[in-house]
Amino acid sequence: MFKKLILGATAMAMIGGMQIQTASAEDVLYVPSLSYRTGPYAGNGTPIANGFADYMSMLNARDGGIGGLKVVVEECETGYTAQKGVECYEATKGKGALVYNPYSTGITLQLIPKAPVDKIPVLSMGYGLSASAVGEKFPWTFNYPATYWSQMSSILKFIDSQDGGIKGKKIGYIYLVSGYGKEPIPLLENLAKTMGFEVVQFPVAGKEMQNQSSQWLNVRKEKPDWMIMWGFGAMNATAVKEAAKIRFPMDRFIGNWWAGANADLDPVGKAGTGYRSANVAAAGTDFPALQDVIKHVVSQGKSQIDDPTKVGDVLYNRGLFNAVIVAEAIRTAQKISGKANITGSDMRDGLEAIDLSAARLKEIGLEGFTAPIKGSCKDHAGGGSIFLQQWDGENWKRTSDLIAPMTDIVRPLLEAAATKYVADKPEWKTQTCK
Amino acid sequence: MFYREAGQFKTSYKADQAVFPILQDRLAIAAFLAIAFIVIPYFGNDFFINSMMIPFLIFSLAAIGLNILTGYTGQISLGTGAFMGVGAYACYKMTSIFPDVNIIILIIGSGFFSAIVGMIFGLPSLRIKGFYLVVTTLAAQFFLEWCFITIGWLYNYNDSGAIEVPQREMFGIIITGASASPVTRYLVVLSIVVVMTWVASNIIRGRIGRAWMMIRDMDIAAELMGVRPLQAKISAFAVSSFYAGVAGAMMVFLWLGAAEVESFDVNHSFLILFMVVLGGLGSLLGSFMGAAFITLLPIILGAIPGILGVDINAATLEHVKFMIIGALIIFFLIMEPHGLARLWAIGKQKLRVWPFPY
Amino acid sequence: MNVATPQGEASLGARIVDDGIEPGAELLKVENVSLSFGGVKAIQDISFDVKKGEIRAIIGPNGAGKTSMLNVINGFYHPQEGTITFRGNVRTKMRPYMAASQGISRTFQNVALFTGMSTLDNIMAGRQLKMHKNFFWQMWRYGPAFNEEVEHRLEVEKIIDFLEIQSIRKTPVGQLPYGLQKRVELGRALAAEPSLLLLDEPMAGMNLEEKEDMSRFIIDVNQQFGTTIALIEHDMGVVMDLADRVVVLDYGKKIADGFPAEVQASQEVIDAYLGVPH
Amino acid sequence: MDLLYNIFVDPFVQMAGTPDFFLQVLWEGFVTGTLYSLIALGFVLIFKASGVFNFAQGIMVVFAALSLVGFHALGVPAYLALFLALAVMAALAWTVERVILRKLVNQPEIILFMATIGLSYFLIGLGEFIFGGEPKPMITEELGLPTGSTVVDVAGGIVILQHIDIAAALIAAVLVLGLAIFFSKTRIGRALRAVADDHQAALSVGISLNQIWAIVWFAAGIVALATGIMWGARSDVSFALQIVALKALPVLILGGFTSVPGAIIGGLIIGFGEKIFEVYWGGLLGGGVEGWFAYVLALIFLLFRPQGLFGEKIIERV
Repeated sequence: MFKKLILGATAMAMIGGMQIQTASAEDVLYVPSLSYRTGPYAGNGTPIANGFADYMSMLNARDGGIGGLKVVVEECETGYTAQKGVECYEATKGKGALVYNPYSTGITLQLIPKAPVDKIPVLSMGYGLSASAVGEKFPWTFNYPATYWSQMSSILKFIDSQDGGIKGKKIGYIYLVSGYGKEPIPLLENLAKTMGFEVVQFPVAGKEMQNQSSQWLNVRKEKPDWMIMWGFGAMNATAVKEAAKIRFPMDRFIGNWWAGANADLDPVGKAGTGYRSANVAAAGTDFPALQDVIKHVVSQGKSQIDDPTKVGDVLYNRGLFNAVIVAEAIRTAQKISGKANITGSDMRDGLEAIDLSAARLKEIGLEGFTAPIKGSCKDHAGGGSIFLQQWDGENWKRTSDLIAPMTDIVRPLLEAAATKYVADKPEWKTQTCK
Repeated sequence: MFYREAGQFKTSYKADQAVFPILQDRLAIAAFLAIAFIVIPYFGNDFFINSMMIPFLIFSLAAIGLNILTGYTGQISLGTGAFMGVGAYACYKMTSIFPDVNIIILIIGSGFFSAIVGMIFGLPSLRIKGFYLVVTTLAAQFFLEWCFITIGWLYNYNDSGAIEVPQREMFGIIITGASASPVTRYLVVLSIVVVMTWVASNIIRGRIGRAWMMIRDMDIAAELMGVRPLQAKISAFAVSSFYAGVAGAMMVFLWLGAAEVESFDVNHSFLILFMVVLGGLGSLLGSFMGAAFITLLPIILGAIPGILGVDINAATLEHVKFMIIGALIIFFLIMEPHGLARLWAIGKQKLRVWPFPY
Repeated sequence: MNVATPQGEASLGARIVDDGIEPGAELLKVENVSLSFGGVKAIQDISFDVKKGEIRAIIGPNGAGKTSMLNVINGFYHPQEGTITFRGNVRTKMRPYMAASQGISRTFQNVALFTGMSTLDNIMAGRQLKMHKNFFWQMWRYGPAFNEEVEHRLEVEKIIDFLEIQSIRKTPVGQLPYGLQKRVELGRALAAEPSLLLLDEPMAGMNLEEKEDMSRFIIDVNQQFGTTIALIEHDMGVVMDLADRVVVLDYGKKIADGFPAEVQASQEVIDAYLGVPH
Repeated sequence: MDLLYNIFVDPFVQMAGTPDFFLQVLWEGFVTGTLYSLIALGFVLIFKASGVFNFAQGIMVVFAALSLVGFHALGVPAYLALFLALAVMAALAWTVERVILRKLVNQPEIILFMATIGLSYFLIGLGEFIFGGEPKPMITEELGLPTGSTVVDVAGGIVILQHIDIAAALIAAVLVLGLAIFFSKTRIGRALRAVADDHQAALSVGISLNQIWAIVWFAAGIVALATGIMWGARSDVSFALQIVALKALPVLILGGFTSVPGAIIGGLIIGFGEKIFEVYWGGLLGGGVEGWFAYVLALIFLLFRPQGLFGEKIIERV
């Protein structure tokens, strides 16, 4: 009886202990990747994870890593659920993780308070908590290259630049009912007042993503001039199809950057021609860095990608862009700390001091791939410029210049939100910026 | 060999009614508690405590809650996830309304809110049975999920729509929030779970528990013996939701640290039902076994390729995990529909008569 | 499990239920009761009474409405017409648990035990209405609720001794043979200390030996506990030996009522049992 | 006062004010309702014959559609792919009968129910393992299903009818009719009804339960494939579809678990009800009410009629 008990207990302890033993003491740059290749959003998660891993593999193969150290990317499957995300975090943080890319707003929210405690920064690239772009209040969280709020302001700015401006127009906002979809609403309502347009909201419940005919009936009833979508996963294709059904003018329907992937519009095909979406990293493979990825990784069979033609997909490139930011931050951190084998704290400094200028982008073979990013103690979202792309029935084409956000309006709102977040947390550690 | 009860005579009904009438069982429980309270905090690493023990205990409590309803009272529910959510949101609201009240009181107190909600959604059970009741509990699940998202007051109108755990201390030790050490949180969870399990076992053995089981086994006969069906069923819903609510509050406050509505979705209701059925309907021990099986199995399965040195990508591993869990569930249902607890009981019986087969 | 039996004979004689009715007076009165399901008339205009302290039998061929009659008495079915007076009170519309609280308990034709529970728990279940400690006390291992539990356990053990089922005390009843299950069911009904005990075919499906045992228990219950019993039975022979008075039903109608000898002599009863066409 | 106006007057003013739009809402409700009915039909078939509440029906829809698209992606012509997908569903039915049902005969309902949840976990894993998790377009045109739409001028406005929706309604009708004929006119159908009435009695007259089970699971598989094609054409083929399939549960409550006409009428009630409610009343509650409307409707309905629309009142016996 007791023997059994003790055996059981030791077995349990061993399973726990094992996690530590595999933590390597050797000098590598360990970057966990909380991917979601399964679950209802697998279509989005898979290319992102591939792009992220492939770029790092390319750096390892071509340059022997960063600063002479190999980058080890360990994927941990979250299935886009917060619980598994936290589990992955606990399982990997002890192995010397430099930075976390949670790839889910839900997981990001869990990790934001843990980051300062464990001294590992969180890079929520274009998702997560918009307010965390305020560096004074969130020293450990980064929101490069833009926040949801700045993105929304850019989209509205674009609409304003089209025929007759935005004043007096009716803007429909269709969104996934979740933290993600509801986040930009305060900004939208604020801007509606200052810019003089009307907002109508069309919420889509998570369970009803593929059953949107009511929402689009309401769109037909309300007759908005423009539609903006904060959608995700299967919601996007369904929305575009329904828009086509009610004959909504497709070029007046704009999705955010999670509503504009190849996986989103492939099922729609021709019917979606003209639909626009925001993006931060150009699609396609016409960049030296991507060619290197193909040469060193994909064609060598070292990639997890099952179809090589999917290199250069919107989300593949976004994952790759994420890897670029991480790699650049590692480089910056190595420069600042003067050592190759950096820690999470060094990485934080690196992320804060990142300067991905146009010149630097050209140097790493990604000229014109994205807007320059320059971080600072205050600004953890970098420049925040986005561009719009348009679906031509088969693929995405970039159709706009970079659109800068309305920083003067967005920044005070972000600061107010950040202050609110911190307000009920007396123990919260902030930083002061010069 | 060691597991013999011969010679242990009871001289009073009081002694005969003890939870563990057999000495060896009492020793085993003492050993378990000693391991749980002393050995694990001392030797366990963060991952083991934070990602294995804490979720295991929290889900055990939720499974006990559902077992009270399904295993002891015979009412199937798929609303456990949402009832956990009620507890979590209630606890969150109370921490912001009463910032100075001890967090453990608030965690336990949040159970009352989910108990009330559970009672309301339990009302149809008087007229509705079986799978029809399953659907009404699903209605509770989806309606509550919608409330968690739509009613901004519940999450203090946060921009993120999520509830975040504030830092709280007791006796100068940080219990909740990111700075709380896993061991502290583990010990708090463990204490709550142990006490509440003990309470559950008392209720089940008493008048009220018997009324529940009477309703489960034969509701008509129970009524003819003087059990009021409404009272019995509603009290089962209340107690069950209370347990779920406390589990939900602990899940957010002592484990995750923040939560969105997705943390209380219908998948959790399913998982907890799995735990109850696999562990054994109508068995508290089974609730623990089922919770251990469902929470730890994926982690162990995930670790196996690493141990064997096989390189499987994360996605394939996840798919295989799903397949294995699904297959194992079916396998267990076929081999032992009464759950792991029954297997355990059979094992104990074998041990009792060892070395003879009967 | 070994439990030492408490010392001394159970003092069964002292357990005559005090329900305010003198022995020999009317305990239950059924007047002009009719019951139908849709168009089917299960019971038509039946009246009879049960006197305190007697064994009253309701007999009749299959489909005569005996079980329906029992269901009406303990409130499970609601008759469309007629009144039922129990312990001097005319009954209005009621739920079955109310009948239980007024002192009616019963057994079932097809054993309706709580199969997932042990013999002990099943009989304890019969004492449900006698236990009152509230939820708060139920939560703790020590205190009033636990003492109450032990108190009632003592009573239940007396019944277990009386029915000679000590050895199966902790066996789940689902595993017991049919004859024993019937006995446990009787024990459960007795545990409620009813003023009227309804037995629905207590000997159905039993062999001779089991029938004899059961008859002995019924008589003992009646004589030692002083419990009034109304029973339904198929087996004429057994009934005639057991019952003080007999009601005979056929096709939902009462065709005879009286002492066993009278009933046995009635031509209508003989016809009903032998199947003379109506 | 305003609130009362918004609840009790305004929606009806809107309906009367824009009748063409109201017709469009009704049409959408009808199409959605038809699809709900189809999913519910799959549940009913299996429940009737084997008393199993098949929770895996949702994932079977996804699995069937994925097989179809998957075979086509391998270069198999569309119609052959359709046939192969049917073969996959037949194999699944056979396996389920062999591996699960046969082993779990006489177990309580909840055990069988849990087994089907286990089955759906397995199928989710298997489906993602084979086909990958990303959403795929349905091969609507390749299957010869119509695309495009017709605009009808009515009531001083227009109603847009999608051809695929019309096709969906027609196919659903044909399928229901076909199943009805199959189950009332053929030997197997009669056997099935015998099984539904009484397992033991059916066994005693020489009906093979195992065979019947495999057949109904296959029939449910056919229904799943049809649902998968139609719903896939509306949005895409992805694992999120199985969540939509949960909608069949309130439909079953309304219609009763064993009634085929009940499934159809229940589906239509839910379809019409939730569209009208979301469009005209949803805004008052902040929108997105479709997620629970059907369930709450079913719950309220249950309180008044626990046996469902077509069920019979149960007389309890002891």
